Amino acid sequence: MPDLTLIEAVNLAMHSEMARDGDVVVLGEDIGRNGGVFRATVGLLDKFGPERVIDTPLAETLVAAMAIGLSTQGLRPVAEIQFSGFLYPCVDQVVNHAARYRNRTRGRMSCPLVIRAPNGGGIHAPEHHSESLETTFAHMPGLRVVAPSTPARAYGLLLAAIRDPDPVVFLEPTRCYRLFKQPVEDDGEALPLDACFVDREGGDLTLVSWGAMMHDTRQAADRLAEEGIAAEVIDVATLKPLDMDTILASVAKTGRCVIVQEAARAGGWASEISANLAEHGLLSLFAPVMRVSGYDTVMPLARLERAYLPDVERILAEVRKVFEIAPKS
Amino acid sequence: MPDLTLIEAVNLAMHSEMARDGDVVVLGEDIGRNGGVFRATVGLLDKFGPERVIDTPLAETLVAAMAIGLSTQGLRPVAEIQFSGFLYPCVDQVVNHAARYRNRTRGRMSCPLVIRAPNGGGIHAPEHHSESLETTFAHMPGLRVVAPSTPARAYGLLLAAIRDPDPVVFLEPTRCYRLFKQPVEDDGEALPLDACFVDREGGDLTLVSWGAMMHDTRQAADRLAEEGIAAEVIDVATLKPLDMDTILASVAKTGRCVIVQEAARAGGWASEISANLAEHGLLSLFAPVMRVSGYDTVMPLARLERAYLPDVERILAEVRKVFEIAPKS
Amino acid sequence: MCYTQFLDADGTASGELPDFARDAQELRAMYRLMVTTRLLDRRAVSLQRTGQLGTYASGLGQEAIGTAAGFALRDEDILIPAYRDYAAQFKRGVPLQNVLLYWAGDERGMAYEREPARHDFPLSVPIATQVPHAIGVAYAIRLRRQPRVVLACCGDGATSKGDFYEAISCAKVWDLPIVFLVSNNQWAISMPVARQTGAQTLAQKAIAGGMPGEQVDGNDVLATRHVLARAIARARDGGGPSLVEALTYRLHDHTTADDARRYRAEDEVQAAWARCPIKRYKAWLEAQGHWDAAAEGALAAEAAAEVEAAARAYLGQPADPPEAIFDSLYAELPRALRWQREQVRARGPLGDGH
Amino acid sequence: MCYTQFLDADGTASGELPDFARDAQELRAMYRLMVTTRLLDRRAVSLQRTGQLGTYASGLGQEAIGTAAGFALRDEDILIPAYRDYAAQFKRGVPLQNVLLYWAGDERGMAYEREPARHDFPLSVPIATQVPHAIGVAYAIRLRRQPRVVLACCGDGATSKGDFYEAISCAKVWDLPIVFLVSNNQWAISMPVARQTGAQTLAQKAIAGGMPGEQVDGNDVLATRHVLARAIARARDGGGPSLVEALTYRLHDHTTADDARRYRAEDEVQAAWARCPIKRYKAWLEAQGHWDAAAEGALAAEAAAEVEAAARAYLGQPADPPEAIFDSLYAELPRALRWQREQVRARGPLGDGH
Ligand SMILES: Cc1ncc(C[n+]2csc(CCOP(=O)(O)OP(=O)(O)O)c2C)c(N)n1
Ligand SMILES: Cc1ncc(C[n+]2csc(CCOP(=O)(O)OP(=O)(O)O)c2C)c(N)n1
Ligand SMILES: [Mg+2]
Ligand SMILES: [Mg+2]
Repeated sequence: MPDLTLIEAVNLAMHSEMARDGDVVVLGEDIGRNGGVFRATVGLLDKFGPERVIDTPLAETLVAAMAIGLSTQGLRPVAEIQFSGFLYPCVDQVVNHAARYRNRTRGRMSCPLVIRAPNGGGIHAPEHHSESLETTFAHMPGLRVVAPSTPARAYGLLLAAIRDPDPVVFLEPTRCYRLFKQPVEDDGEALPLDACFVDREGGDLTLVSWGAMMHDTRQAADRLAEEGIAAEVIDVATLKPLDMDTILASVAKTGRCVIVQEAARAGGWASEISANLAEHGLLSLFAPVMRVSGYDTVMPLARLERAYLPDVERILAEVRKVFEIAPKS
Repeated sequence: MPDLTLIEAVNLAMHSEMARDGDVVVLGEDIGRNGGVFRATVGLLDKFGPERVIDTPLAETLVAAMAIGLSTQGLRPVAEIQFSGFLYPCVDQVVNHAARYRNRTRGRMSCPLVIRAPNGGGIHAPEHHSESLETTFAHMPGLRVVAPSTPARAYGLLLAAIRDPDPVVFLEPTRCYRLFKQPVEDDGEALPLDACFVDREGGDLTLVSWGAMMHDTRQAADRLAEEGIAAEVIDVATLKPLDMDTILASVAKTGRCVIVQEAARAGGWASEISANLAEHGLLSLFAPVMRVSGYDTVMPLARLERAYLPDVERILAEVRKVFEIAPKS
Repeated sequence: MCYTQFLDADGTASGELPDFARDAQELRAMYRLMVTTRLLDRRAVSLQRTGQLGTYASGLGQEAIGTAAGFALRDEDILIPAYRDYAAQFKRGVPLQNVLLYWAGDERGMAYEREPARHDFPLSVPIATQVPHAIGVAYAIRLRRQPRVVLACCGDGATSKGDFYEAISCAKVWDLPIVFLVSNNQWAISMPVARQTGAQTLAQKAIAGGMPGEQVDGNDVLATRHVLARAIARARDGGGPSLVEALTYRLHDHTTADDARRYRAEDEVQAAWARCPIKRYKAWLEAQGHWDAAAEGALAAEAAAEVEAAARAYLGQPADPPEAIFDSLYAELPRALRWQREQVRARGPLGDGH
Repeated sequence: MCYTQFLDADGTASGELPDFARDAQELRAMYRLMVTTRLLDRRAVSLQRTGQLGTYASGLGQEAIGTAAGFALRDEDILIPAYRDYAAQFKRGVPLQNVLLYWAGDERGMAYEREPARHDFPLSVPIATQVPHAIGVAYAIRLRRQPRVVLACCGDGATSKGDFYEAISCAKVWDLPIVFLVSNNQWAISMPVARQTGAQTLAQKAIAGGMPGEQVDGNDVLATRHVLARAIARARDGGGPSLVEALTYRLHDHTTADDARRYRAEDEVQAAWARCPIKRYKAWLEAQGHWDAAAEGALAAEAAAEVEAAARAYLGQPADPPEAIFDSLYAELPRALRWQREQVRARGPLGDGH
């Protein structure tokens, strides 16, 4: 099993699925000859040719709309949006059409498409390249939203997203593209799209996160372990539909929960998870559910982005509050 | 004081503010000669002329972008988007530009603009006319989001929105445009943009809502009063920034909270409020925080829209669950 | 800018007529479709006025364009309609009652079952957003080496929108088999086309994409069918995309929720009635000896019966059960949403507690 | 399509030169700006290569367009730049170090303080989205009866986007005082213009909006200034909007994060160097007797000093304190966000625990 970075795993998944299924096509800006600005599509043009690896004009609304058109014809388009901030011009097409064709035609049409994009900051990228958009899409009925945190999950979940019969917004953690490697087997096995991953079991506290923040969350769990606190770590990689069962079961066990997201705090997906706990898990909670999040300010440019991003220290600070209110007995 | 419907109050606010401040201009599709598809802008063209009452071409991205351009020059544009589903093409301009010019120029530029649109369903309107978009915007840093529920509040909050130095998304409850009348004084008094309204005091339960759902929430409170349950009713008309202080103070008193929103459940603003309670109000809660909401499905067309919309019975059902878990002592 | 017209407002023909104009049976079928479409339209408006239908967008005065489009397309082609292209949809197998169902607010109005409509797109209420779908559809056609063409329809107002432009700009890059059909009915709700754009014609917008554009008299069903068929044939033969601007007039209010008297002069509407597509086509058919009073009488009765049957079918179709709002959302309802469906189902039929 | 060029690639002039070409001082100032811009550009790239700057978008080879724009505008006009129009920004009072600050990831890089830049827009990274802002700005100008013009800039790739089109389509409706300047540098990252659009020229996209469009040799600073000045004057005089396509070439990689060798041939780039705007202008200036080796030597020293001072100023400017991320978000920080600012402030400078 080769050790791959997350971006290599994404690339591998597309290679694998395009070879397996002739209906899969990829499209986007600079994804052909150039191999994608993050190199996610390297090698696809040479292997599968310009008909299935489509360099589009510079127009994100068009890219989304074209993916819709392709998908209605039974193809399996995987569209890349270059940087997260340029997902916004897709919102109308995704919400008003991709997420609705099946429902509004009572099943006659469907849109089995994937829109891939980098998500989040932390790599000192230029303006509008570091935003976190998961909740913008996850609030929308008819979509699936996926945010892998490791190379292996990126591979398995991207396969699942491509094979899924409905539209999937697939948000890749920009900061983790090359942060670490992991053995990834090219076995063509998809991962389930409706279940959280329990990364580590523990009885004292539930740490919940997804995407790039999983990295900090795991480190925080390591630190807590040193202090004798056993954190259960949950990766909500399939954000929508949301598997609350796994989270509720964990919190029923631990009684304490801290949720970590990079996106702006107000109206983020951490709030959705917390609200579900307040509704269905309240009686098992020993302490308030804390959210560690980006702040409610515009994503700062590179020089101050670290002031915005949650990190291990901020996670630990909230965890400490929880144990202050509800000490380990 | 004349009795006005909500749409008349919106109209009055624009008449009043355009007369008071020559920098206010209104723009949008069919807002001039036609007076707006909901008649919000009736009479403005005759009174203020075609230079300040601007019928735009059919292009919502343009409408938002034009409002941005106007506002950077010190004008006070009030842009109408005809139906809620057509706000989506504005998202990119609003998020990537309107909400950011002040921040990215460190205060040199600003965008004192208002985007008005009807919000929500319940009037058997055509497709894409009945969506609820408050959270799509409220998640975005740099914006204000306002959703009035009564004629008087629509008047006072719209004045405040127009006078506010930053961009405001002003979402009017479509279903309440002509649902009831209320005395509205044209006194030019703006209402605060950072405070919830406590509509009715009560010690047993806090009911929280905004926009059209306030109507059902008030009726639910009436029904509860008949049963001897005193609900405190809070109108979160200024959704973002969110005044949690008022809600937390109420829940500290009542220990019970039900939040009512029309938007799809997952990732809605009710989740944000609930998450804040789970974080800051947990210790005063006697019972889970229940959310009554639209379902996580595409807004149905007219024939089945009532199956989607929260109503008095659904609110009461959740309230009953709360009192079952935490009976009134 | 090329402009084609065969029949003037009185139905007098000029120029060399296309081949299909020699097929009397086909010519009569076109007339029947126009008349039936208008009758259904009237019925829809009256259903709405009597509280039996939701807001309805009338196609009054635009019947020739939809008819021409319907007859210019082959079955294997794909129609991406706007919301006034009823005649084209009927021709392709959408039952009349589906239009009523749709505007009554029932998604089943878009669940076309018959071929070839089954592979067409449903009408689109968001303006212009459906147009770039044609790029993906046509690309799929090309990829599969199929001899099919996409007809992407929109109105004059729609040509101001970025979606429209991104599509026409891209279509020529790949020489895709798409014909863009702009029904210029002079108005976008209250906005006349002269204030919608500074361009002298909408056809010239094709130049921005580097492809051919032309105008046709959209109230002349012969000319419109001819021009569309030519553009479609060119696209099918690898000649690339083109844009057709069909000039017509919206004789009705924008929708039943609109009152056009607020913004346009009655005499403009009256003048437009003189250019009615049905009247002129009938006059020409009669002059050709293809039509007479007896045929008209028979058609009137037939069409009335057909429309009546559609209205009855629509009125007799009960709404889906409430939980149907979940049943076509995803291919399979995700586990996380099952309780929501169950909650709706448990409440029972609408009216009982809902 | 009209195409203007005065200076060929060797700097040989043809045609009747515009009036400003008689003002030697001004001609030299233009040259200085081009040279300084290129030097700053080089410095920025080398700062990036040595880890002292973030990703940087070079304007190498496009100095003539920015210079021409800067000199064609009056102070009261408003510039809406894309992200390679540095020369125009410098001319209007943006300090050199602001460009460095911006690409280092510091918002203060856009806090232009000097007139007239103070009322210009900052550069826009999202492609084309800034162009429709010109509609609102120009409308405000018109409303106030001001004799001002908006110059809205974008690249060739940007002309595929709906935002660009919605703006050009609307500008003519109201005959707004806008000049749309498209810097066609032949590439949008890896996409050559021939695969970006099926249109033969980008200038013809103006026709979709019903307004004039023309091409100019964007490597000829005289022609570009002349054509822009004429379009700006027409707009100022109520003659309405127009579009200018300036033909140039992106000599550098797309940004410092790009490697253009992956997608374009080195000999194409070499050929483009032969059309370098600075080289040809210098040759012409020398031929006119406006420039010589001594002047060049003096300028080289001056410009180097200026660029060095800018680099030093940039490198010496510490980052804002972390809590600055809240201080320009709203006119006044809402009560609900004060704890967030306080949390950031309490953590202290970045590096210490952040
Ligand atoms: C994106 C969008 N914006 C606004 C509307 C509201 N609206 C419905 S029809 C219409 C005018 C459309 O004009 P045109 O394209 O000429 O089509 P016509 O109605 O004349 O057939 C408008 C503004 C809409 N449906 N979609
Ligand atoms: C909306 C949007 N999509 C994608 C990008 C990523 N991107 C940055 S520059 C660029 C190419 C722009 O080409 P062009 O308009 O020709 O300008 P140039 O870079 O050549 O000056 C792209 C695709 C972006 N910045 N904005
Ligand atoms: Mg029209
Ligand atoms: Mg370019």
